[in-house]
Amino acid sequence: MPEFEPKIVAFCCRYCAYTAADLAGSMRLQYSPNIRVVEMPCSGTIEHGVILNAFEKGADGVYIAGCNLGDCHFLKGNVRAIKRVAAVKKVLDEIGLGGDRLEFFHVPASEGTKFAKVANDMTERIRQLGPSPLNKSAAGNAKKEGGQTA
Amino acid sequence: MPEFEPKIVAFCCRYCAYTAADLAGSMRLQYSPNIRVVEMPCSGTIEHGVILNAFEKGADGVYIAGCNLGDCHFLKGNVRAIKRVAAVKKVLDEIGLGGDRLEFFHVPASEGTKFAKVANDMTERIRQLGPSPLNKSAAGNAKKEGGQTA
Amino acid sequence: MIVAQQKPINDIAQMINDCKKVLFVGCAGCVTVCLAGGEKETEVMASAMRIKRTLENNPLEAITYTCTRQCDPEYIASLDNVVKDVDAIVSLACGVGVQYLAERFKDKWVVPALDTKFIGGSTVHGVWEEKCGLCGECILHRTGGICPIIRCSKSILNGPCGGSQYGKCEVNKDIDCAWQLIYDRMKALGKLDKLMEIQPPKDWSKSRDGGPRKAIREDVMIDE
Amino acid sequence: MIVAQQKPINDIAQMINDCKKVLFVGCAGCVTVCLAGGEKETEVMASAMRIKRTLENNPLEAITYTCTRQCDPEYIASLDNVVKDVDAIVSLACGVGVQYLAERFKDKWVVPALDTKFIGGSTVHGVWEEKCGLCGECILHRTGGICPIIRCSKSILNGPCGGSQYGKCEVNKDIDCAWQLIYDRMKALGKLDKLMEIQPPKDWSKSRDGGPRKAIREDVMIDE
Repeated sequence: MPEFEPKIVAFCCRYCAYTAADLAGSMRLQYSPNIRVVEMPCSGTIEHGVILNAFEKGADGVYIAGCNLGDCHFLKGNVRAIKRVAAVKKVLDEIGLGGDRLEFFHVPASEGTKFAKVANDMTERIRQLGPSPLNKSAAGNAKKEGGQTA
Repeated sequence: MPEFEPKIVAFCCRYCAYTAADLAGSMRLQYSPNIRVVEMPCSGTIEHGVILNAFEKGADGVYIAGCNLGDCHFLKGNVRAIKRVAAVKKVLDEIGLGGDRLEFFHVPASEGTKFAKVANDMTERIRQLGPSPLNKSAAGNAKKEGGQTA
Repeated sequence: MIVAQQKPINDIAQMINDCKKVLFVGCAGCVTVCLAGGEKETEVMASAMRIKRTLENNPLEAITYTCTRQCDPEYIASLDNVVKDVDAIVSLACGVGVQYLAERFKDKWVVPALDTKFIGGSTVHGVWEEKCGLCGECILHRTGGICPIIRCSKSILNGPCGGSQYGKCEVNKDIDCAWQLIYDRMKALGKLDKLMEIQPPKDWSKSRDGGPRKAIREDVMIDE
Repeated sequence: MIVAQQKPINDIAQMINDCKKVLFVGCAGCVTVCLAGGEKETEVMASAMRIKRTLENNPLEAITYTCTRQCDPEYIASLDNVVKDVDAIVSLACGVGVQYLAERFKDKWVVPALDTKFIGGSTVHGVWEEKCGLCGECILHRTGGICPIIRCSKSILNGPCGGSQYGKCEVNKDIDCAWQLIYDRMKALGKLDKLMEIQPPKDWSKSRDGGPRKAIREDVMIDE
């Protein structure tokens, strides 16, 4: 049986993490192919419902990547994102999916290496946690759509 | 000093009183020239604020003329008008202008005579009551714009 | 919605008797729906007050403005330029709105035009009934969607009491016995067994017993 | 506005544990403004509930709808076609809305998702404070626009009491003493003399003491 390849959605602020992803590419850095990047105008635009929706649609893990504290282009968008992530983690714990499958990371635009490290770390964390229990019944399907094309 | 000629606004439902006014004309009936007729789509469209506004703008008396009970083109518009008139009469009493200066009349479309009688009766009533106390200070002006051109 | 009713017009008039220019502020929220303090009612009140004061040889300049809501700072901010030269502000909002105006316009005399009565809704046009007691811990899932806290005159949790006769409350024959309604509904739903669970005394500290209450949602607060 | 907060998600889950299809109904009124039961919160709750039930091998079909207001019959009428095959309705409105749904859909199990707490407004985004006690006879014109009925923990009419220290209430250091606020404001307005009038006992029969309340406006009633 092949190793489990988690499917991870990464919501990335265009002013930092998304730019860092470009930089990681220019730097020819290798990183986990399990993540799907969604460009956001600011990490602060993430909403509780969007995160839950990603899990409902098959994500094994989700993370939001935003600017360092004090660096937000919209002043406090990243602060808001951190608070929302904390609230959704609590919901995920309560409903039994587990808050560990969700995280917030600071990834400045200039740190291609940090972008790659975060992608690898989160992939490793979710691999340890195993497939989302929501995907277990439909494991075949989940695999088919899985990580390699990310 | 000439006799006081009251200025009276008559809000008339087009399905009854307004038509009755036409009929009164065809019948060559004479009636008080003190009233100014405002055509309404239904007596039920009258609003508290419009009545008070008429008094603020110089009316010595106001009446609303609608269909007989059960004959309203919109089923209960006249019932609503009657209730609103009662409410505004109470306000007029409370603020010292006097609810007597406001009335509701049933004037069916076929009764040109009743239209004329209501106009005459209301004019007589307001003449007895005297000018609206709001017009006293500006009695000259009120006269100048007064009844004859109605 | 919050249901309020206008105070007698002479009571309001007395509050602003020595003012020459007064701003009447309506609210487009709950009190518009319950016909007590919306745009129309605000215009009517200003008009009535002007007439009254003219008749008393004490003319009043009455201006009006209706806010989207008076219970949010951003909606009363638009009054900043309107209030400058008024001697008083009459709020046609619920008690919350009056206090928001008083807090923002600290140098103005702010008075209420309404009596705020209860939260509920309309049954027929022109009639509103109290439906929720703001007890802080809703039990409607135990009582078939009928609240005994506010709709039972005694607020009892294990009813009905001995004052329930022919479905009516002993307090007033116009009041349905809430526990009769609860029983009937639970029976119709086949859930009478749920009523056999005795409810322990309610924790009133979640209601008003611990002083004025706050609600906090840290995950949406903007400042740390 | 009416301020409410969500019940713990597991408490709501338990109310609908044996239901296969559930309608979650949001309200676009007060509870949208206080972020407890608007369209977004309704979607989040439905989503969380579906996930939870899938994990428990007891899948739930959760559908959503958000009414303009749940406290008016005309706005819940649009649910008539939506409720037909659901086993339960979860209302994310205040207690009023829950009861309107229960009354209209008599054969459905209707449960509350929120605890309805108080009427008030926000001070900063994410924080709401109680401001009005719905006492039925507003006295804000006597107290400088600050309500002692709900903002003084003792609801006293001639304050402050001996528990007021450094402007704070003895109940909790986070609670401002309402009477200190009243005194400061009346002083700033030059109206301290008004506070010298002793207020007699309040007529609580206009509050909740006579059972559930009604408000009637005969001049706007449609039927005689």
